[in-house]
Parts: sequence; C-alpha cells; structure tokens
Amino acid sequence: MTSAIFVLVAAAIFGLGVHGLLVSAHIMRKLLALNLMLSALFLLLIVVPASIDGHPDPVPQALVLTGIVIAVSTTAFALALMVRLFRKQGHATIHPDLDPALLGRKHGRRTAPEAEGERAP
Amino acid sequence: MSALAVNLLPVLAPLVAAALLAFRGTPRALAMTVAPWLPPLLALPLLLGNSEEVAGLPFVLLDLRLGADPVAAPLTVLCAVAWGLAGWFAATRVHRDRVLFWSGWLVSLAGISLALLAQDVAGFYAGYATLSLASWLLIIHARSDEAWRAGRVYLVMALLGEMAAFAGIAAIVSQAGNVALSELAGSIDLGSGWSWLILAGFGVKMGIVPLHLWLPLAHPVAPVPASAILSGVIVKAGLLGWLRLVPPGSDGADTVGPVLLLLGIGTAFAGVLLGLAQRRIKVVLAYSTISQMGLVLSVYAAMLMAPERAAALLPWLGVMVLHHGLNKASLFLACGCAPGRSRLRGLLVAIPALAISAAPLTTGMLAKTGLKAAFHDAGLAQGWTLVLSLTSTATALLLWHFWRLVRTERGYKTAHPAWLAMVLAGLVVPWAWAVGHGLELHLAAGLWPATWPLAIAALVVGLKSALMPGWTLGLPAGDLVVWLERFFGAANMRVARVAEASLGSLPNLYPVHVRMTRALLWTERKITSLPVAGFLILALGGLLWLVTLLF
Amino acid sequence: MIEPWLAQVLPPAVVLVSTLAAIVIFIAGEERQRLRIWVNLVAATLKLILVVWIGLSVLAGNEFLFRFELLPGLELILHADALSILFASLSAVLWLVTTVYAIAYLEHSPNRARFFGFFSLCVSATMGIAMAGNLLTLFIFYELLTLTTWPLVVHNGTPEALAAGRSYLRYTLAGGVVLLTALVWLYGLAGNAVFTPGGFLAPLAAEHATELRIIFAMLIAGFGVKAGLVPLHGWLPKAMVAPAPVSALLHAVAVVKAGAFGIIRTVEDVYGLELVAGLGMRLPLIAVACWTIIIGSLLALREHHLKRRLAYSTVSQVSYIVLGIAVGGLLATSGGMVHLVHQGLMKITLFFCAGIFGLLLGVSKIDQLDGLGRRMPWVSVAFTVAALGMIGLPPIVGFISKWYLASGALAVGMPAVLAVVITSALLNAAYFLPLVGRLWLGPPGSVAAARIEIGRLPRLALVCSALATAFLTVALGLMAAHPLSPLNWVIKIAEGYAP
Amino acid sequence: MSFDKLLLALVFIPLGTALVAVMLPPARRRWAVLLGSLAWPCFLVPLSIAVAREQTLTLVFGGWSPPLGIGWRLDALALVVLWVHALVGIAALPGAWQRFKPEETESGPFWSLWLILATGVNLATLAADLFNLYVALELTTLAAVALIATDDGIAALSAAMRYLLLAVLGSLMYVLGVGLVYAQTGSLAMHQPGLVELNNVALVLMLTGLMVKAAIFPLHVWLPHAYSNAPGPVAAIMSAVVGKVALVALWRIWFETAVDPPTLLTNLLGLIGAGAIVYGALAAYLQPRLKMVIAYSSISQFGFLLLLLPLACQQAFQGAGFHLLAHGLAKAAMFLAAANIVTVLGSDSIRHLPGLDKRMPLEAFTLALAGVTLIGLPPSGGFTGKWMLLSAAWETGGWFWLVLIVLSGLMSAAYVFRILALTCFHPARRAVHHLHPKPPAITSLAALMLALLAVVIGLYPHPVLDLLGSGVLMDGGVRLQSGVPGAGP
Repeated sequence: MTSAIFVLVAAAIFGLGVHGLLVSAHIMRKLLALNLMLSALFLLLIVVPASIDGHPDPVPQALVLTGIVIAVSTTAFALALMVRLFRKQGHATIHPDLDPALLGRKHGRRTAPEAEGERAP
Repeated sequence: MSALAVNLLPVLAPLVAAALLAFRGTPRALAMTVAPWLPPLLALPLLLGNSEEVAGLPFVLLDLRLGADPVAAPLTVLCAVAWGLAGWFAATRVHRDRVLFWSGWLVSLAGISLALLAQDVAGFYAGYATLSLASWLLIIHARSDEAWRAGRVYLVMALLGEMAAFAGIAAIVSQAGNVALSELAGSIDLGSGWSWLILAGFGVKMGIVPLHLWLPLAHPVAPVPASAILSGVIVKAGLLGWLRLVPPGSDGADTVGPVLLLLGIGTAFAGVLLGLAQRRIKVVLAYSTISQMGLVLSVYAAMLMAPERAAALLPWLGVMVLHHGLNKASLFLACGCAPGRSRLRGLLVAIPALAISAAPLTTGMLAKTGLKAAFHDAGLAQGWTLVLSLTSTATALLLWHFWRLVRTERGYKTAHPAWLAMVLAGLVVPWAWAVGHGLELHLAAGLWPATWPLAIAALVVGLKSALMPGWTLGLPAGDLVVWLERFFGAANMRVARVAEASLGSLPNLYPVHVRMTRALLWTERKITSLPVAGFLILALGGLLWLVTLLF
Repeated sequence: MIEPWLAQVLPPAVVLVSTLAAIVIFIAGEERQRLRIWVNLVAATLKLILVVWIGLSVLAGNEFLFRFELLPGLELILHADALSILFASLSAVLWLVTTVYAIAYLEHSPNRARFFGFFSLCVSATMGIAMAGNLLTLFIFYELLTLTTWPLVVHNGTPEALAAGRSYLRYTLAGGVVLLTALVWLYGLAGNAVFTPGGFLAPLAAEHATELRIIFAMLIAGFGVKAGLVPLHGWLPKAMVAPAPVSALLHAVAVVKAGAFGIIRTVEDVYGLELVAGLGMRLPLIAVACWTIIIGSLLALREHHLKRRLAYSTVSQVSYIVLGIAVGGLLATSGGMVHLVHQGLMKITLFFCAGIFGLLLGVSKIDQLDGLGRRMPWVSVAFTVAALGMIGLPPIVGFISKWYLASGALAVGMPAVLAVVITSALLNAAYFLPLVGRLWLGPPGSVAAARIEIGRLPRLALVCSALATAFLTVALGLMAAHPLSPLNWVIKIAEGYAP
Repeated sequence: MSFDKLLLALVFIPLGTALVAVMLPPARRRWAVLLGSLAWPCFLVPLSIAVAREQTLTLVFGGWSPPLGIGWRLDALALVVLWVHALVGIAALPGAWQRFKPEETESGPFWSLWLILATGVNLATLAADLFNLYVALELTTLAAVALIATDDGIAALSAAMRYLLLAVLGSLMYVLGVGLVYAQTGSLAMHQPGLVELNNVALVLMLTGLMVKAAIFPLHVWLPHAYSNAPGPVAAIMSAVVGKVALVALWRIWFETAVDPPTLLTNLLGLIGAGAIVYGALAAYLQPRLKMVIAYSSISQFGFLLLLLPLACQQAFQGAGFHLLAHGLAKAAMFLAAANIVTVLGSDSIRHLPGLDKRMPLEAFTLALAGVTLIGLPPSGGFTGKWMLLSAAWETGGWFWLVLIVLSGLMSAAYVFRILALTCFHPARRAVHHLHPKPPAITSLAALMLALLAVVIGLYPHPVLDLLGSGVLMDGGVRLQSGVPGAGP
C-alpha cells in the first residue's frame, strides 16, 4: 500500500519533470525538471524492488547511488553547456532554428543549384 | 579462266567501278569511261562457263554459289546486250549528276549480275535486293518533284515486294537452309500461301496489275537509258525470281497456275486500257510493258500448269524475254532521239513497235508462237488462243496510240547509234536465240494468226477516228497511286498520332514529388521542436506499450 | 591444353585490364594526355588479345573458370563459354575502335581523365557481364555498369544531361531493384547454381511453377530496362545527350546489349527455353519483343533528332535479339544472338557518323543532313552502309540476322513473327532511307558551316573508326559463312541450346 | 592463456590515457591520445582470434557475480562494433590532429573527451548487464555531447544541448525499464535467457529509451543537427558507433532478455524501421547541406538495423551485423570527407559542390565510393549486408521486408547520386571567393581508406560473416533459428 503511494508520487513527479523538460524555454528550468525526473526515478528504483520481497535489497541502492553520481555529473555538464550557450547568444534558451539552412526551403527559395534542370516538367 | 573468276567478274567489275567513282579525279573518270562497257562481261559465263558447273565461294555470304544456268540464260543475254547498248547511249547522253547516275547504274548492274549468276537462295536474294535499291537511284536521278514522288512510290512498293518475297524465301530457308536453286524444285513444299508471297513479291518488279503502280511513274522520270534498262531488263528480274524460287514443279505451285494465267491475261488487257488513257509517250510505253509482262506471266503460268513441259517451254520464254526486252529498250531509246524528226527515225520506231504488236514475221510473231505452244502444252482450250490473239490487237492499239504521240516528238536531239544498234539487236537476237535452241518456228502457220489481230486493230483505229475523232481518255499516270497516296497520307497521320501517344515513357510524377517534398519538410520542421520531440518519444513508448497490452 | 592456373586467371584478367587502365587514368589526372592515350590504347589492345586468346582456346575445347565465394553459398563466377566470347569479343573490338574515336572526339573537351576512366570501368563491367558464370555475377556487373555509365551520360553536365542522367538512373536502378528481388527469390528456390545450357530450374517447375513465372517476368523486366523493352525504354533516347563515343559504345554495345545478354542468359542458361515455354512465358516474351520492335520503329519514324532516332532504332533492333531467343530453334536463336554482334557494329557506325556530323558541323537534326554526302563523303558512306544494313540489305550484316530470324520463325511455325520482322524491316527502311537520301541527294545549299576545326590526325581517326566499323559490317556480312565469323560462332552456341 | 583479461585493455587504456592526457600540457596531449587511440585497437587482434575460437569471452570483476558485480562480455557482435570503432577512430585521428592543434583553445578538452568517448563506447559494447550498459551509455552520451560542443558555435551548442536533453530523457526511460526488470526478476543480466521474464512495460521503456539514443525515426530529431554541426571526426565516430552501440543494446535486450515479445510489437518495430528507411532517405534527398544529407542518410540506414527484429534469423543477424560494419565505415568516410570539404570551402552547402571533383578529387571519390555502399550496389559491403537481409526476408517469407529493402536501395541512390551529380558533373563552377588551404593529404586518404574498406569487405566478407554466423550470436539468441543462405525451404 505504501509502496503504491510511493509509486504514484514518483509517477507524478516524473510527469511534472517531463512536462518541464519539454515545455520550459529556459534551459535552467529544463535542468531543474530533469533533476525532478531523476528524483522520481530514484524513488521508484528504491521502492519497487523492495515491495517484492519485503526487505531492502542492496542492489537498487547501489544502482541509485551510481545514478546519483551520473545525475550530478550530467547536471553539472549541462549547466556548463548552458553557460557557454548563454555567453554565445545572450540568452539561455535553445535556439529554435538550429539550422537555418535546413529551413531555407521554408520560404520557397530554391537553394539547390540543380533546381533549374530538375524542375523542368 | 577458272569458273569462279568468270562468274565473279561480272559482279565485281561494276562494284569496283562504283567504288572508283568515290575518288575524285582520275579514278572517277576512269570508272565513268569503263562503266558503259561492263554489261557484256555477263556473256563470259555463258560463253566460257560450263552450264553445269557451279563455282562455290563457301565463305561468302551464306555459302555463295555462282554459275550460268539455262533458266537465267535469256535474261543474261538480254542484260549483256540491252544494258550494254543502253550504257553506250548513256555514256554520251547523260550529263547531269553523273556520279549519281553511274553509281546507280553500276550497282544495279552488279545486283542483277549477282541475281543472274547466283545459284543459291541467299545469293540470289542479295543480288535482287541490291538491284531493287540501286535502281531507285536511277529513278530519282532528275530530282524533280515528280522524280521524288516516283522514287517514293517505287521504293515503297519495291520494299513491300521484297519483303513479301523475303517472307517466302524465309519459308524456303526454314525448310532447307540456304538451298541451291537447282535443288529447289520438288524439294520444298511451299504451301500455297508462301508461294503466293513470293509470286506477289516479284510480281511488283514485273508490274503485274495491280502491283504495277510504280512502273508508269518511274519509267517516265528516269533518264532515257535508265528507262530503257528499267523497262527492258530490270522488270524481268521479277520473272527470274519466279522461275528461281517457285520453279515449275514445286509442290503447291500448280494450284496457283490458273490464277496466274487469268492475272497475266488480265494484266495484258488492263495495261493496254490504262495505257490508252495516257498522254505521255514514256508513260504509254510503261503501260505497254505492264501489258507485255502480263503475257510473260501467262507463259510462266502455263509452265506451272504443265511442269513436265516446262523445260521445253523455257526457250520460248527466252524468246519472249529477249524480244520484249530489246524492242522495248529501243522504243525507250527512241524517246531520247526525237523520233518524230525524220522518216528514218520513224521507221526505227515502227520496227520495234510492230514487233511488239506481234506483226507478221517480226520477233513478236515468234513470241506469240511460243505463247501458243505454251498454252497448248498446258492443255488450255482453244478459246485461250483466241484471247491471246486479241492481246495482240490490244497491244497494236496501244502502240498506235504511242505512234501518234511519238510523231509529235520533234526536238533537236540527234539520233544515237546505240538506238540503231538496239533496233537491230531486237531484230536479230530473238531469232538467233530461237534458231540456236532449235525451236520449231511454224513461220507459215503463224502468218495468218499474226495478221488478223492487227487488221482488227486497224479497223478499230479507223472506226474510232471516223466516229469520234476528238474522244480521248484521261487518267493520271500510275492510276491507283493517287488514291492510295491520299489514303496513306491520312493513315500515316493517324499512325503517327498513335505512336506518339503510345507509352512514350513513365508518367511524369513531378506534382506528387513537389507535394511530398513540402509535406516532408513541414513534418521535419515540426518534429524538430523539443516539445514535439519529447511528446513523440512518450507517444511512441505509449504506442508500443499499448501494442503489448493488446496482443 | 592450357595451364590450369591460366584458366583461372584469364577471365578475371580480361575484366581487370580495363579496371587497371581506369585506375591509371584516374591517377594520372587531366593533364597527362599522352600517357592517357597510351594507356587506353594498350589496354584496349591487350584486352582484345586476351579475348581472342581465350576465344581460340575455348574453340579448342579448353575451359575457363574462376570462382570466388562472395558470401556463403553465393559465388562470383567468371567463366568463358562461347556465348561469353561472343559478347566479350564484340566489346573488345568495339572498345578498341571507340577508344581511337573517343580520343579524337574529345580532343579539346574538358574532363577527359574522368571520361576515359569511367569509360574503361564501363568496359570492365561489360566484360564482367560477358564472362559472368552465374546470375549473381551477372547482376553485380550489371549494376556496376549502371554506375559506371551514369558519369558518362551526364558527362556534359548540362541541365539536359543531368536530367537524362536522372532518368537513366531511375530506370536502371529500378530495373536493378526488380532484378535483385528476383535474384533473391531465385537463390532461395534454387540455391547457388551456375549457368547451364538448357537451364537448371526444370526440376523445380512442377512445384513452383507460379513462382518461377513471376521470377521470370521480373528478370526479364529487370534486364529489359537496359535492353530497352517498351515501355521500359524511356531513358534511352534521353541518354543521347551523352558525347557521341558514349552513345556509340554504350548504346550500341555495352548497356543495351548487357540487357539483351542478360535476357539470353535468363532464357537459355537459367530457365531453358523449354521450361520458359512450359511455363507459358514464351509467347508473352515474344509478344513483348514484337511490340518493342514495332513501337520502337514507329517512334523512330516520328523523331527528328538524329541521335534520338538512332536511339529509338536501337530500342527496336535490340529486341530482335530477344525475339530470336524467345522464338527458339537453331535458326532463330542464331539469328537473335548474331544480331547482338551485328546490330552492335551497325549501330556503332551510325553513332560514330552522327557524332562526327555533330562535332564538326553541329548537325543534330535530320533535316540538317541535307547534302552532307558531298561534304563528308567517307563518313556518309559509312553511315549509308550501316543504315542499309539496318534495313537488311545484303550483303551487310543486318541481312544475315534477318535472314536467320525470318527463316527461324517459320521453322518453328510462327509466321506472325515473320510478319513482325518484315514490318520492322519496312519501318527501318522508312526511317533510315530518308536519312541516306538526304545525305546524298539533299539540296547541297543547306550544308552547314564548319563548327570547329580539329587537327588532321584526329579527323582521320574519327573517319577511320567509322569506316572501320562500316567495313566490318560489310566484311562480316560478306564472310558470314566463314568458320570464324560471328554467325558460325553463334550457330555453334545455338546448337548447344537448341539441338 | 586466457584472453579474458585483455578485455580490460579495451576500457582502461583509453580511460587511463584520457586521465593522463588531462594532466599533460596541451602540446603533449595529442601525442598521448594518439598513443592511446592506437594502443587499444591492437588488442582487438588477439581478441578476434579468441572470439573466433571460443565464441564468447567473459570477464567478471573481483569475484562478484552479477547482479552486484560488473561483468563484461565479448562476442562476435561486440567485436564487429569494436572493430568499426577502432578503424573509424584511427581514420578520424588525422582530421582531429589537424583541427585540434594545441594552440587552439577549443582543443583543450577535446583529446581527453575523445578518449572518454572511446571508453564509453567500448564499455557499452562489452557491458553484460543492463545497468552497466546504462552507465556506459551515459558516459558515451556525455562525452559525445561535449565533443559536439567543442565546435563552440551557437548551432553546435544548441544541438549539443538538445541532444543532451533528449538523450537524458531516453536514458531515464531506459533506466526506469531496468528498474522494473530488476523489481520483477531480481536480475540485471542481459545474457540469461529464460531467467528473465520480461515485463512488457519494462521492455517498452527500455526500447524507447534506446531508440532515442540510437536516433530511430521518429525519435531522431536530435541527430541531424548534432551530426551536422559536430566537428568532422566527431560526426564520423558518432555516426559509426555511438548510435550503433545503443542499437546493439536494443538488439541484445530484444533477443536475449525479451523471451517472447508480441508479434505485433515485433512488426511495429519493423515498421518503424521501414519508416526510418523511407523517411531518412527522402529527407536526405531534400537537404541543402552535405552534412545534413549524410546525417539523414544515417537515419535511413539505421532503419535497416531495426529490421533484424522482425526478420529474426541467423542470416538476418549476419546481414544486420555486416550492415552495421559497412555502414559505419562508409558513413564515417563520408563525414570525414565532408569535414575536409568544409575546411576548404568554408561551407558544406551543396551549392558549393560543383567543381569539387577538380579541387578535391579524393574527397569526391570517397563520397562516391561510400555512396555505392550506402546504396548497396554490388560489390560492396552494403550489398553483402543487404543481400543477407534479403535472403533472410526470403527465408522467413517476409515479402514486405524484402520489397522494402530492395526499394530502399533506390531511395538511397536518389540522394547519393544527387550529391555525385552536383559534385562531379554540374557545369556551374561557382566561384568560391576564398578557398582555404587544403588539409594534409593524409586526412583525405584516411577517409578514402575507410570508404575503400567499406567496399572491399563486400568482396571478401567471409571472416566477418563466419564470425557472426558461427552461432555466437548472443548466446542467448534463442529466437534466431539458424539457416543456411541459399538453401531452399
């Protein structure tokens, strides 16, 4: 019963995290959301195996420990990346048009040089 | 000289000369000097060769065999004499486009030589096809609109004919391979369909009605010596084709005999009737040739109907061939010599004309004797002989028409000795041939049958000028051609349209391509945005999970 | 007898000679013209010598076989049988001539290293096709041919050329895809089987008849793309934008013949005509061939662009080969196969001439041919000879093919096929004779002004290569009965297939 | 002698060198990395021999058996991945050497990251349990993101960030799945079929997470930008192995842990692969930048690897493994060539391609050769892979897959030939105002060697095929029936 609550809570947090990760514009918010998700994950990892045979299992705890290390390093790295991005473009959001060339055709402009030959009906 | 050399020389010499024409300067001049005198080379195989001996060239074409045999002999003689004399005429009278003329002349000569001498099917066909195509050059020599039209009609018909013949030949070859011509009779079953194809194919060259359409167009436009050989010699290559490929005695050939006989007689009359409606002398002569070829056809038909007598009739056929060839050639040569200018020239026109009308004691009478012999041998009723005599009447009428037209030809052209020689040859050679082959001439018995048809003709002429002096027929030269041209012109357009619309290539997918491109770029733009991407990840996971749940 | 190792080495050697040449040419680069010319000529001559050597050796009863296991159960086999030699020697001879022609033709044009490099590669691929000992090898080289010819098709780099290249790829790669599918299917059914005269699929016929039918149709369609079977021929006329030597060699020999050769192999060595007939696929094949012959000719008749008319003529003529094979019997099979050589010779001559007209006088349309006979008599003679041969005028080689095809059709009781052959001959006449007529008899006033001036030697090379092939068309036709003529060679092959 | 211990070298040499490199002064760093990068592949030779002989090598640390202990395992498939990694890694070195000179600021972290990436990839390849795999994949991802970010432009940084976020999302899903597996079974081992009764939710979570990392359509959205904005050597190694590692993990989970997944799921995954093939090829055809074309082509080619799931027989396994090899080599060659092109032209817009065959013939040739493999034209590695997949499709009666594979060649041809036509045959020789000096020839040659290798392995594929086919698959490959190619049913 308690484990069910934990699972539900974890799921809720995870959902919040996902939403934040995807929808927030600011990278900082995204990273916070990411950490939220990680917390939910760790919670789940601890809770779910335990609920199987009643007593704590060392393995998931070891896993979570490792996970936390990874989470910390990932977050740190992402923050560093964010800072560099911020320095480059003056704001800490992901540039919506990553590749202007990809969207070059959006305006109906023909970019390929072979266009003349190719389009002849 | 070896048999091979003797047989090859007439074929190769013109080809070498034709090749020399390509080199400007001396070689070309040399070729033109030599060219007129090459046809007599054809006499070599006849004179020097043994008629039984066949010279083989196993590597050439499909095992080429050459030799002079009795079937081709009359035409060989005709070719040597008439083509040679016409060449003499041409040597001095053809001034325009000489390279074109002589190349056509020489290649045609090589072709007919090969056709005459070849003793295997492929060799014969090779010669014949060369002849057909090369004589086109002679027809279009003038390059006037008329010449082009005649050339076109000729080419279409010649090719059609050749292909029909080719189909028949294919039937032969499919059974026996490239068989020797001498082994053809009796060894091949030419179910009537195939023999008809061969007959029709070569019939085009002969100008048998209704395959004659090219003839009245082509003969008038060709230069005079070319018309002479076209009408005198080349048309008879068709006869050679019949004799070679559907020899009397072939299985299935006897069934076609009677039909051919009717066709022959029909052609004889139709040629005359159509010719009477013409106003140009060379056209009239062309129709006369058609009519005469009808007679030749009827002899051939008789040979088919009496295969056992065929060998005996062959010399008679030779007489006919020589008689018509030489006389018709001299009439054509006459067209180039202002025949209306003097009495002597009138006489030189009248002799061959009378001969062709089968006047008494002429070679024509001799030929008619042969015809009657043939009809007799074929077991035909007496009525046929009467019909035969009536063809003489008809021919006489046509030549009377010709005579009247000829009298108006009074240009300033000089007479040419070759003309005279041709007329003389027409007088002498057939007789010599007949005597040489020991034919029974029946001179006395033939006099009256030769005379009365002419009398009737004279009567008709008299009546006509008395009763309706101004009345003339008028038909375009080549009669049916005009309608056919119109019909095929329209059909050609239709075929072209069908061809154009038919399955040119795969359909153009351009619009689909554009739409797909746009859709794809739009999608890619959409799913590159992070929220959509994340949603996709979750959705895909959800979908996969759903699938596992359901199944 | 020859050494066993030689019997193994020679087939790949024949293929690799021109690959090596290509590599040298690519590495040598654009500037080393003299080296390139020598490499080209030496390789072409060497290849010819090798092919002749193998050919004579095969004649003497030697066997050549090179096996290499590409994948487990999937072998690359190069061998030399009489049919291989037929195609290989044709390619080798014409490669030599075309090399001479191409060197002269491209005298002043850019990108010659690329051109000759791919040109040699393409010959390698063709040789591979000729020597292929099983369907997989054939397929591999068939695809290589696609790859190596595409650069030649788009060589000029004009939008038109690029479009033609795209079209070429679309068709040929799609064909390759169909082929690959069929190949997988066939390997699944029959495993790794080598070409066997009379086919190796007969034991499967009872159980897998429908599958074999579908596979057959796919194989024919796959090869038919290159062979230009209507309606798969769309690329061919477009590909005419390529330089003349390419049109000449590729569209007279390599590409279209590769397709036809594939069909021959499929019908004779994979299925066996008997099985094809048993599966009910022979008549459809004949019908397709006939249809192509007629439609190709009609399209040619409508075309006013010289090279494109020749291309449509190729469409029509190549199907003679298919027709002969499908009709079967000694005569027709010989007629069809020998047309592989004969059509190649005639068509290459025509393309050579068209190329010379185009290069020197800028002539590309039919009505520009008027009066060229006087201006370029020798080229015109070559053109005339080849065109007349196409119509089937004796003694040019085309006559021999038609002779055998026509009589062969009757020998197996198919007068309808004969009708098609004859109709096609008439149509050939209808679209070739006007060209010849224009050349010699057209109003001389319309002779075009010279477009470019080229040196005496290149000019001589151009004219001589055209004359050489034209001479061959006459010589081989005239000498058709010679024991070493293509005809006799082919009859020997056909006897293996249709005893 | 036991070869097991040699596995350590694969991980610890690059890791150790990376750590050492950090400590070295910048001028020496490159040399250390060079040594490290060349050293670990040397161990592949004895390992290959061992694998050929023993089929599988396992190494368990410190006597702790899984799940607590860490186990490594080397089998044929892992060996193939490692070889690709080694070859591409070495071939990418000259380019990296040229670009990341000590005097340039961005080169600071590059060399260590390069080796850390190598460590991560090797680790992920060797990982024998699910969590170990997670760690390795995370390591790989972080290193890759950092490497992408060495470019330091907004585009590269944004791409890196996006990659990072999506990859982490994928990792989380994966690790969630792992947790569920453990909760249910109490085991994390990958290679113990029958032991693990896989929960479908867990399976789906793991699959989805790995698919994000492997950039399987439609979860590929990070890939084009990441690849196309990364420095050439990075793009090469990423396309050749980084994505593949995740995909191989997916295979392993699918075949070794998921005992009896629903057929529909199998087919759905196959369909996703099909979608990837088609979509990637079409998108590649429409791209205006060379590197984008190559990137989208990767998406298309990855789809083939997913086809193993529905085809599921030994030939398919051999085919997919071979395809992985051939594609890895060819794609890396293309990226390396593209990097050189960018160096010289300053741009990889296809507008600048015309005339390239004159300026950079080796690069043009590389693109062409690699293109041949991508299309799968014989004789090339791509053809061999495709052929095996095709015969697998035939064997299993998978007509849809058969037709798809065959058609995919056409679609690949469309974009490859578009590039080739532009490069070699387009007449427009647009003046590029300032051509940068050419990079040293060895960079071009390295790319060319890879492309050549991709073709040559098609000529002599036996060693690889034998390796993959000798039953070693993943020894738990319970659902892969063996089949002899070419034999009729």
